[in-house]
Amino acid sequence: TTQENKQKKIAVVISTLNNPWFVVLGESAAKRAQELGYETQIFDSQNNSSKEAEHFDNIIAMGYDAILFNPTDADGSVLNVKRAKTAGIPTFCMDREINSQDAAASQLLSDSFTGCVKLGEYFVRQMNQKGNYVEILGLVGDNNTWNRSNGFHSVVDEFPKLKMVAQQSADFDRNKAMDVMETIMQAQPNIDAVFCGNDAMALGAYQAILAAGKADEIKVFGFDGSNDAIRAIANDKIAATVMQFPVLMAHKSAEFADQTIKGQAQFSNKMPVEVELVTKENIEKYLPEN
Amino acid sequence: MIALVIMCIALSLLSDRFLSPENTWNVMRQISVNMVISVGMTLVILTGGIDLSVGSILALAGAVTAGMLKFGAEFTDMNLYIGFTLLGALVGGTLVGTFLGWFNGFTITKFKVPPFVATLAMLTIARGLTMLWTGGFPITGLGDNMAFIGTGWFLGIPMPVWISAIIVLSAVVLTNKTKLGRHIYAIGGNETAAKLSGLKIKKIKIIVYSIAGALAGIGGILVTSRLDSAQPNAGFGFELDSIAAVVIGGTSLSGGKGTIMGTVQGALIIGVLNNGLVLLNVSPFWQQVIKGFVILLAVVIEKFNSKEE
Amino acid sequence: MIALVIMCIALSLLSDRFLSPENTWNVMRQISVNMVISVGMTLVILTGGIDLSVGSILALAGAVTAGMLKFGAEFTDMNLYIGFTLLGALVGGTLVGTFLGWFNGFTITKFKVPPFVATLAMLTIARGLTMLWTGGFPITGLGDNMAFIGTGWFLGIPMPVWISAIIVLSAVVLTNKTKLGRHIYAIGGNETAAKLSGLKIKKIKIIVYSIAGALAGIGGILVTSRLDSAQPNAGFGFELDSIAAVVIGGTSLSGGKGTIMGTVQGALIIGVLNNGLVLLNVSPFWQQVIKGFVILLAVVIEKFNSKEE
Amino acid sequence: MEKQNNKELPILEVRNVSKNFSGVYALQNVNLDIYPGQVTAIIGENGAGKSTLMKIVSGVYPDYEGNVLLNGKKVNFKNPKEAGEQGVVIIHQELNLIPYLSIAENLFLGNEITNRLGLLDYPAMHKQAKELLSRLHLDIHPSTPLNQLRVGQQQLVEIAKALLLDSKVLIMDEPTSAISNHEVELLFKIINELKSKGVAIAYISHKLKELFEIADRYAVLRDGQSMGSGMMMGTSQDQLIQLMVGRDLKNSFQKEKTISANEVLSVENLKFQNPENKKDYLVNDVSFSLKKGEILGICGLMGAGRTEVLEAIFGLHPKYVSGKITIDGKEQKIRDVNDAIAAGIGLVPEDRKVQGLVLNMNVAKNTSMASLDEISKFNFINQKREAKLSKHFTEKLNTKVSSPKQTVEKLSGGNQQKVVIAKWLATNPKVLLLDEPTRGIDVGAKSEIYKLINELASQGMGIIVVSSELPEILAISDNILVLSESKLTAKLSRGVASEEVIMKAALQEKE
Ligand SMILES: Nc1ncnc2c1ncn2[C@@H]1O[C@H](COP(=O)(O)OP(=O)(O)OP(=O)(O)O)[C@@H](O)[C@H]1O
Ligand SMILES: Nc1ncnc2c1ncn2[C@@H]1O[C@H](COP(=O)(O)OP(=O)(O)OP(=O)(O)O)[C@@H](O)[C@H]1O
Ligand SMILES: [Mg+2]
Ligand SMILES: [Mg+2]
Repeated sequence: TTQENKQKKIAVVISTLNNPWFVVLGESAAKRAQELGYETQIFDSQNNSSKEAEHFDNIIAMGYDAILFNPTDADGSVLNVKRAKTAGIPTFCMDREINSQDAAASQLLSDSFTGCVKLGEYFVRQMNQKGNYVEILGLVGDNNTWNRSNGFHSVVDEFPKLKMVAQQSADFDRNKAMDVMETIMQAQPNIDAVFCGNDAMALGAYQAILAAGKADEIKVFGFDGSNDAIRAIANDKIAATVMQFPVLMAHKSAEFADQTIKGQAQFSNKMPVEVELVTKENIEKYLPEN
Repeated sequence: MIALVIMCIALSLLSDRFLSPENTWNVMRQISVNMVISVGMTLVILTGGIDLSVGSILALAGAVTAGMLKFGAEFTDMNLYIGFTLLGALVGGTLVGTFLGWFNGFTITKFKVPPFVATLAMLTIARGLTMLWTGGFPITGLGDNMAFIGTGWFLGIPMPVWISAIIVLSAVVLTNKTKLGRHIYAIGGNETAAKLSGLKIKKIKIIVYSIAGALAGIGGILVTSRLDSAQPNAGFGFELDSIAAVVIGGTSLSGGKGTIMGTVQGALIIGVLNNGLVLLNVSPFWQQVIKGFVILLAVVIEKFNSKEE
Repeated sequence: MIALVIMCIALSLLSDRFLSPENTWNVMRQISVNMVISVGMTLVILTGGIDLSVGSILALAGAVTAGMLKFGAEFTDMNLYIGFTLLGALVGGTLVGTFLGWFNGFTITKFKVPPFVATLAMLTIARGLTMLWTGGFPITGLGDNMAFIGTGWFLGIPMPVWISAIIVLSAVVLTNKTKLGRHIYAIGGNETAAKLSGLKIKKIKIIVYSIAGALAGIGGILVTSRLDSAQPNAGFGFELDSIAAVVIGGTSLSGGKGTIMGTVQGALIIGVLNNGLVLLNVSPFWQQVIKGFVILLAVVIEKFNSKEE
Repeated sequence: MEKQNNKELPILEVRNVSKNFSGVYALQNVNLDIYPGQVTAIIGENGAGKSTLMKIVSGVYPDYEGNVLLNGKKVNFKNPKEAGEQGVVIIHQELNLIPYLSIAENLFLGNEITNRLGLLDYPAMHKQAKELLSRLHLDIHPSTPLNQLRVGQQQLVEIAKALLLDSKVLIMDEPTSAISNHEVELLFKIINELKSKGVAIAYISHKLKELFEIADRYAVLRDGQSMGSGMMMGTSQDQLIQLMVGRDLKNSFQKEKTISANEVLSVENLKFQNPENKKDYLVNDVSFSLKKGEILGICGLMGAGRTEVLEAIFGLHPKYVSGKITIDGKEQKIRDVNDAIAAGIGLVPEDRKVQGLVLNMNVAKNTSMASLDEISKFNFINQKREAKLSKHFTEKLNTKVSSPKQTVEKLSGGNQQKVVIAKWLATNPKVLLLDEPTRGIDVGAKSEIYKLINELASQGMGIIVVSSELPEILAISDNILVLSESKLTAKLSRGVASEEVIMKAALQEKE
């Protein structure tokens, strides 16, 4: 069978390689597929649905056997997956879902909304249900931004004494988050916490808070579970993040693809992968040493 | 021309897939959006201007089209109306593009704002309007009729290729065979002289920016239709791709010199290159490095070649 | 000037925080990177060129600096060496920027590639190299000495402000008082006449692009130091911000006309605007729309004002 | 018949016209009459307001005070097109053509011929264009891009463009500034044809000799005011000059004999290969020598290769040039402009705006451009020395500038030319090459430039002057070279040279 597999190819399509989290996702998927004996290629959609559509066209023309797919958009990517399916190529979604029940062979999803619900609950507890906070959004045209924001607000908005004093966007970018946070702190002298749509922004915001000498006053909350953020939690720099499991999702998806190609598929179509809240309390579990 | 030919030969030697019919249609379809936008960009650059707002206008026009389709569909259940609704939405999207293009031309000619600044402002404005219109969420599920525009085939040729080909041909006729076309070259070549020859500089510029806006609008419809979804951040960075196609195609950024067919070649060079790097399974990081060098090389080859003539 | 003043007055009426010393330092610090890059961009544009690669060069230089620091730190535990390592890393990052800028100048003058294409190719190349160097991951934890450059204070003024101020002043002297500066204006004003007067066009252009590269490198060091982390996607889109500062500052894209102080104003307008919109907690959707219109307005006001004189 | 009747009534009348540019009056209460079937010469010094007046008449400047009457009726053209439609057509002083469009497209710009589909009818336009060009003896296909033509040819196209329109009033603003005698004669033939058809012509030129040949009437402007008008017949050159400049000008280019025996420049077997056609030579085996204090004139028809001789010596085309150049007895390898400057050569180029000046820079900066090394230390420019340098030369050359900080854009042509000359004098050259140094310059400034050339020669500089104006060359040169079709066809000394001898040599290779 190894002989057969040698000629088979798996494509890994990632929404963007401009963010380390997705680099991990893509590279883990490719690595696992290689271990299983496939030729692989990584495609970078550069956060652009049209680019992604081009990749699918190319992949179909090049006759790949399966696609490990991290979509740019739940709706905008559906047609791509359907086209691949028509061409007989199964698609396995990783981390982000597509809004279609049957188009993809499987969807291993990291549920941003639920993750942020958990984070929101922790946030409320940490804040003792009161105080002023700031929200820093990711790209406003990205639906992950809103999934996270909505999950967070679904909890936090229940508590009237928790007041959002500013809501600004920093495009998932560390540098922009720092600038934005610096400025918000000028307008709002009393801030108790900041919730950021990803870890890069959380670390940028922390950098601004640190420079303003308010590291002890303002709690920072992120999302993603990046290495930098884990270390920052261990060092008491940020309060919490939500761990998604890119490696797990990538490996599982690659294995599903392998099973499907070999005609022995045994998995359900859509599966959420638990996301976990990472805080000071359970940080030990996530530190690289362990 | 020669650079493109060399590239194609090299790629067909390196990959037997490259010249396959599927892949050829692929490349053609992939560059169609950039082609449509770049036709407008060529006209703008020929007048000595520049348009940075095409990507944002594309996004807004796509979102408006999608919004109208969904909105329109709420009014009617009858099949009869659906066709009308589609047409209305397409016209609506294109008109939005045209209007924003017109606004670019207006600020540039009326208030003498440099085109770079005026269209940079529009880049921001149109993106913001797209976000406001969509609330940051994609507009999805636009129906098969809409999808046909971007994904259908007609007489064995993909629809987007038809559309871009028709636009390219019209633009070739426009630039070579019509008064407006000659006037565009004249303005870019020597604005003072053009004015002294009685040309209506302002009017012509406004028309050109409106055309560029309209074509960005059509590009938006194509993108939306292909994805069956209007993405709020669609078209991000398209302005650079488009200007690149124009400039690689030999059009001078200072205006007055260049051709639509040059731009077609420029768009093809970029498209073939993107396609080839993927076909050859070059890793994404290396792709960028190689892409840069190949573009440099292509331009140098063209330079030397055109000098020989 | 007048547009900037109006903006500041309006903002100080709308927000009592705006004119506070902290916020003032904030704005100054936030624009420092754009300022540093835009000084180089001004020189390039004065010669009639353009540099699209500054953002990518910034990223690569930052990554190289960070990489050297971490790599260097592995060699030594002694405090003595750390200082040396830092200096080495800073020089290394700046040299990388200078080299890439030199390469821009080289392709532009030697192979006559249009600046737009040459630096667009470099935009892609340098970004690819950054990805390759970092593997797509940030390089973090660079130590307090490094952090001081971007976040420290000296004599009551933030370090980045010192650095950008020194660079701006040097550039003012360069453009007004030196031969090189004069030659830059002459080339942009009339390249033929400059050539016929014996100016070494190629050499001067190469120097200018190298300076732009070096400054982008310094910008990269600043960004990296401020974040205590080199991000592979740092500097994305900075070229547009920087060109915008130059053009809003009144420098003509066709070269030969403009000043460093104009660019400083342009960068201030953009910086103050960004700051003001966040201070007023304008919704991110509306921010872009408002930003676009304010920039248009600012340029129109400046136009009218300078006409009056 | 009607034309005959109108002959004594002006077709175009300018009544008390004034025009100011941001507060400064360029014209004040100017009056002018243009008669059908006659050529009216508009004369005046640089900056007198001639072009401004013509631009008002032809609709370029719609805002002015006073009245313009066409056929006795008041008109106020909003743009050149409207003026053209009513028969008032202008050939502009500055070339107003589009570099990348073809000759035909330039000719028909704004008046394109279209077919039934509304598309451009190229065959028809080319046919008309060809007829027109052949009238001007310009044997170039109408589809040739304009930027492949030389300045002189472009000027002919500009003339053709005006002839294309059915004009009643034709304004020619220095139509002959870039063309040589041969083409001027052609133009005069055409003007005479137009005259006989009853077209009224306003003709501006700084070449007074021309005016006596072609003009019937004159009108003089000085400092934006009408100084008088009348019939050419019976008016002398001195009277006109008196009206223009308000004083007498002595034709003082009587050269003192100061040529030394020492050779400053020798050129042997100079060849300049055509970059576009390796078998063709733009300069074919030219040899000559120049002594200290000598003024050497170079004549030839348009396209004879005069400019190329100067450019080849100045190191502008090192890849295509061969030959031996010796300065002060030392052979020089001149590979670029810097080598030429170092060897002591300066070149005042043909087109001062395109090649000579950075227009948006000020007088001082343009003056010091080629000699910055001398006034800088460690790369820093000594601005005091720069100001002194510029002051020295504005005084020496009598350049009219309001201050050294004035941008050269705003100077009159003659003063601009003086700035270019000053730039080269500042490098202390041993040999100064001047290409058409008096193009478009008024009589006053011209005689000052001649005086200057003389002075420089008498100080020991070797000077080469290329000019299309034979009287000028004859008056100032010690020796004259004649080029024809890239070859040297005559070396004449002052005593022998005359217009006839030169023209014969200039046409030699053609026959
Ligand atoms: N657009 C303008 N703006 C400001 N001043 C102008 C403008 N055009 C001309 N002038 C000024 O008006 C005066 C008349 O200029 P004009 O060009 O009419 O002179 P001219 O007689 O044609 O000179 P020449 O013989 O050099 O062509 C000059 O002082 C000139 O500097
Ligand atoms: N850039 C060029 N490339 C190729 N050929 C040229 C170029 N410029 C001029 N020529 C050719 O060289 C010859 C000499 O032209 P040029 O105009 O320099 O002569 P000239 O005697 O100086 O005439 P002018 O009176 O216009 O100054 C002509 O045959 C012309 O066609
Ligand atoms: Mg004039
Ligand atoms: Mg010549």
